[in-house]
Amino acid sequence: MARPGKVMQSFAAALADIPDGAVIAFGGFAGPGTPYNLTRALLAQGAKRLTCIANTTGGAQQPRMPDIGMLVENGQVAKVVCSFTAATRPSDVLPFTRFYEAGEVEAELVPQGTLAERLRAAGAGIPAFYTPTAVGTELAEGRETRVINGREYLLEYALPCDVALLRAWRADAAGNLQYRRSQRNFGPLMAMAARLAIVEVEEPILPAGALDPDQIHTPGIFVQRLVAIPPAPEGLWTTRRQERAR
Amino acid sequence: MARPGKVMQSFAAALADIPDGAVIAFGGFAGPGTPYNLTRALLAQGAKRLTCIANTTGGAQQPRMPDIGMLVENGQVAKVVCSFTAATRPSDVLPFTRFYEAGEVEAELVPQGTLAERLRAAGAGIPAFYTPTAVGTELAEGRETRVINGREYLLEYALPCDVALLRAWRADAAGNLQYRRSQRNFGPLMAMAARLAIVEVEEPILPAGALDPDQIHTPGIFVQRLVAIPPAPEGLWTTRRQERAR
Amino acid sequence: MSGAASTGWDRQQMADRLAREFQDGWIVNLGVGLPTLCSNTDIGDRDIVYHAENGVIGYGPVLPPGEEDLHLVNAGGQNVSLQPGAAIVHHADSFGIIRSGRIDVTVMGAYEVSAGGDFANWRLAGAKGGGIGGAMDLAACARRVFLLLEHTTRKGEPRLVARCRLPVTARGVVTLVATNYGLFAPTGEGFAVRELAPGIDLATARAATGAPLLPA
Amino acid sequence: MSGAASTGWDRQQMADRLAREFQDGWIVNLGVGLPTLCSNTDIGDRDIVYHAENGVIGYGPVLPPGEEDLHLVNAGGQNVSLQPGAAIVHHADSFGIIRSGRIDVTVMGAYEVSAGGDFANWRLAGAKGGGIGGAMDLAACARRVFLLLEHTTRKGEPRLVARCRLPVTARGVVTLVATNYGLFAPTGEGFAVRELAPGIDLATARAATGAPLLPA
Repeated sequence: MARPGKVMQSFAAALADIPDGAVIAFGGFAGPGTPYNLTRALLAQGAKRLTCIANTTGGAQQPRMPDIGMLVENGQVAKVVCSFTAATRPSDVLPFTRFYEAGEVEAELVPQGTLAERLRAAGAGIPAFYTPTAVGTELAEGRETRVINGREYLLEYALPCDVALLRAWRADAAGNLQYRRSQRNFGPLMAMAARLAIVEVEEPILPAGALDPDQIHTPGIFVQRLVAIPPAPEGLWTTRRQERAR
Repeated sequence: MARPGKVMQSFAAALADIPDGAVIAFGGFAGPGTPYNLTRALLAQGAKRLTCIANTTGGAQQPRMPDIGMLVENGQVAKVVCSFTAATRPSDVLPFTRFYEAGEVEAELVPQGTLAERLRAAGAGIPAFYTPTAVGTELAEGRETRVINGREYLLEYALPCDVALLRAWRADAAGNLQYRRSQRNFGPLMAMAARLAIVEVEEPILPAGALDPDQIHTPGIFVQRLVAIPPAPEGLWTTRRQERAR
Repeated sequence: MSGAASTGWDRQQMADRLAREFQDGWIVNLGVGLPTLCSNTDIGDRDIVYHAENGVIGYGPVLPPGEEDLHLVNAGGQNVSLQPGAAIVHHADSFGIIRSGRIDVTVMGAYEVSAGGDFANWRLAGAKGGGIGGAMDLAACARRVFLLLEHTTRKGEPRLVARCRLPVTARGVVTLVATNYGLFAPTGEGFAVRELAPGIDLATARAATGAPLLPA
Repeated sequence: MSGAASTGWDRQQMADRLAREFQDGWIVNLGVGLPTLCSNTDIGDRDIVYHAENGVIGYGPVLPPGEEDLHLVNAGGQNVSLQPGAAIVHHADSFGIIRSGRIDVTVMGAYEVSAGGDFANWRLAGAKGGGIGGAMDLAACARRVFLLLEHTTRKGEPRLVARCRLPVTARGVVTLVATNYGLFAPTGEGFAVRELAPGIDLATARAATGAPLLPA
C-alpha cells in the first residue's frame, strides 16, 4: 500500500500535469533559490494562461537564465504578481516590462514584504491581515484601511497558489528541505502557500531521517515532489553571468 | 565604545529591572522550553501587577516547579492570557484556577493557535488578522467577524509583550538561539513579540559565529539577555516529576 | 441479547476501531487523553504522520521511562519518539499547518457531541475556567473531526445528544464518533450507527443516547 | 567662493558622510545602488548589524570574484560575506523584523524627496511599471529613513522639492538626506542644511533645490 514516493526522475515528469490557468509561485531572490531547471521545463511543457507569483520576473542581465519573462515571451502567462514590474535601475529594461507596457500581460505590483506576508498567510490559514506598508501611496488608493491604536493600516488578503516551483540545497525522501544561506528567501513561504510544491534539489536526495529534525527549513508535509539537479551541462547550476565569470 | 554584552551572570541580574505592571510572555509547552530558573528568579524579584502570557499557568502535578500559578499565589499577577484556565482533565485542579474562580486574578482565554499567531503578529508588525478559529463559539460572542470567500472569520489583534522569559538549548554571544526538539514551541514567537527577551540557556554560551547561520531558530536581534543555567542543584534542569523518576 | 452486562469496547478497543479509519498518507493529530491511544494501534503498512500542536511532525510511540528524550513531548506532554523524516517547527507554523487544512483528521475527546456535528470539550457546566488548548483551531480547520468518548457520563447521562448544552468548541464539524458502544456518525437528525461494539444492541445504545439512532 | 566648478562629494563620500550618522548598536538596512556604498565605510569600533530584505542578518563586505559564496547575496544581488553572529531567516521573518520596527535606519536611493519628508523611488513619470521591492515596507516601518541621492537630475532639475510629483513610496518619513551637495533634513517648510560638501556654498545649493534651504 506504499504510496508513490516524492522523488521524481525528471523535471518534465514533475511538471507534466500542471494545467493551463494554474497559479504558480516561483522561488528565488536575485539568483539563490531560483528554480532555473523547473522554469526551463515549464517553458517546454507549455501550460498557458498562467498566473506567476515571484519577487521579480527575472533580471535584465545577459545572457539570460530561464525566467518568468521568457514564459511571457512564450505566450504562457496571463498575469504576474511581483514586487518589480520594472527594474530598479531605470536604464535597465526588463523583457517583461516591454510586454507589460504593451498591455500583453497583466501585473499586480505588491510591496515585497506584503508579498511575503500574503504567501505566508495563505500557508498559515490566515485569509487576511492588516499592514502599515503602502498606506498613503497610490497602491492604497480606493482600498480598505483601518486605524488600530492610532495608526492607519491597509487590509491585505492571502495569496494562495496551486503550485510552487522552488530550489533547495538538500532534501530527504520525506520532502524535508534545507536551503543554504540566502537561498531560503521565499522558499518556505511558497511551499506553505501552494497545494503542490515541486523542488529542484542541489545535493543528492537523502533517505528519510538523514536530516536533523531540528534543522529543517521546510517540513516535508509541504513538499510533494523532488527532483535532483543533474550535473552540468544537463542541469542548470548558477546564473550564466556567474558561469561566464568563472 | 563596545556596548555591554548580552551574557549576564545571574538570573537575578537579568530580571532586576522588570517593573511592576510589565507584560511578560513565558515560553514552554508541557515542560520543554519552560523558563523554570527565570520564573523562580521572578518570584524572588517580586514585580507586581504583571500580565502573564503563556500556554498554561503550570501543571497540576506535584511536586511543583516554578510556574505562573506560583506568581499568582505570590500576589504578583493581575492578569493571565493563556489557552488553559483549567486543566484538560476535569479532576485536576490547577492552583491558578482556584484564584481565578475566586475572582482574585483576571484571565483571557485564547485558543492556542490564536495565541501563537497573535504573538507572531506582534513580532511581525501585523496589528490584526482574521482567523477561522473560535467562530460560532462563546469566545466569538459580540466580537467582529468578516466573511471572506464565503467563510466567516474572527478578527484578532496582535499581542505584544514587554518581556519574554525563554529557555533554549544553545546560544551564542550575539544572542542567536537554538532550541532542541519540542523545546522550540512558543520561543521564537515570544522573542519576536517582546521588546526584551531574556533566555536561560542549557549549553555553555558559545562565541558569536560558532553557530551555523543557517541553523538559527531565533536570530540574536530578537534576544537581549542570556544566562547560562548553572549545574544542579543550583540550576533547575528538568521537571521535578522527571527528576524523581530517575 | 447478551449485551445486558456488557459496556462494549474498552478504551484501547475504541481507539483501535477509530484508527482503522485512518487512510494511507493521512496527517493525523491526536488530542490529549483517550485519542493518544490511537498511536498505540498497529496501522500496518499505512503511512501515517502524527502531528502535535507543539510543532512535532512525525512522532512515534511513547518511550519507556529512562529512555525518554526530555526535550520532546507530544501534545499531551508524553515523551514520544520521532519517526524517520520527522521535522520540528514552532507553534505558529504548527498551527499554520492546522489552519491551512493540512491535518486530514483530528481525534479529540469531548464532553458532548450533537446530532448536528457540534461538540463541546472545553468547559464544564458551572465552571468559570476552561481548557481550550488547540482544540478550537483543530476543530475549525482540520479536514475531518473524529471524537473518542465514553458513551455516557459516570452518572449515565448521554453524551451523544440532540443539541449541546455546554459551550461548544466548534459547530457542525464532527463526522465520526467512537464510543464504548460503537461507531456513530452525526447526520443532522440523529446519529447513524456505523457499527456496534460486541455485546451492545441497538436498544441498549438507544437508551443511552440523547438523539435518534439511525440503523445503518 | 571656490564652489563654482565643484559638484561636491563623490558617491563614496556621500555614503561615508551618511554612514557617520550610524550609531553603535544599530541595525541598518541598505537599499540597492548608492546606499550599498555605506557598507564600504569604515565604521571604526561601532557595532553595526547590516540586514538585507532577503533574510540575511549580519552581512559584511562584498567578496571579490572567485571568492563568492553563490548561495549568498545582499538585497542588491551582490555576493557578500557574513559577520560572526550572522543568522539567516526567510522572507516573511525578514519583513517581520522590518515591520516590527527593529531596523534602526534604512538608507535608500530616491528620485525625489519633499520638504515634508515624503519621497518617491518606485516609478518614473510616464512609466506603467515600477520597482517597489522592499522599499515601501522599509519606508513605512524603519525607525529612521535616510536617503542618498544626487542633488539634481541629469538635466539639472532639483530632486529636493516642496512636494513630490512622482507617486510616493511613503509620506513624512524621511529625516536625513545626503546628496553630493551636503547633508539635509526635511523640516516641513524646507530642508535644514546640516552640512555642505566642500566647494558647495549655500547659494549654489539653493539654486539647485526646489524648496527653501534653511541654514543651520
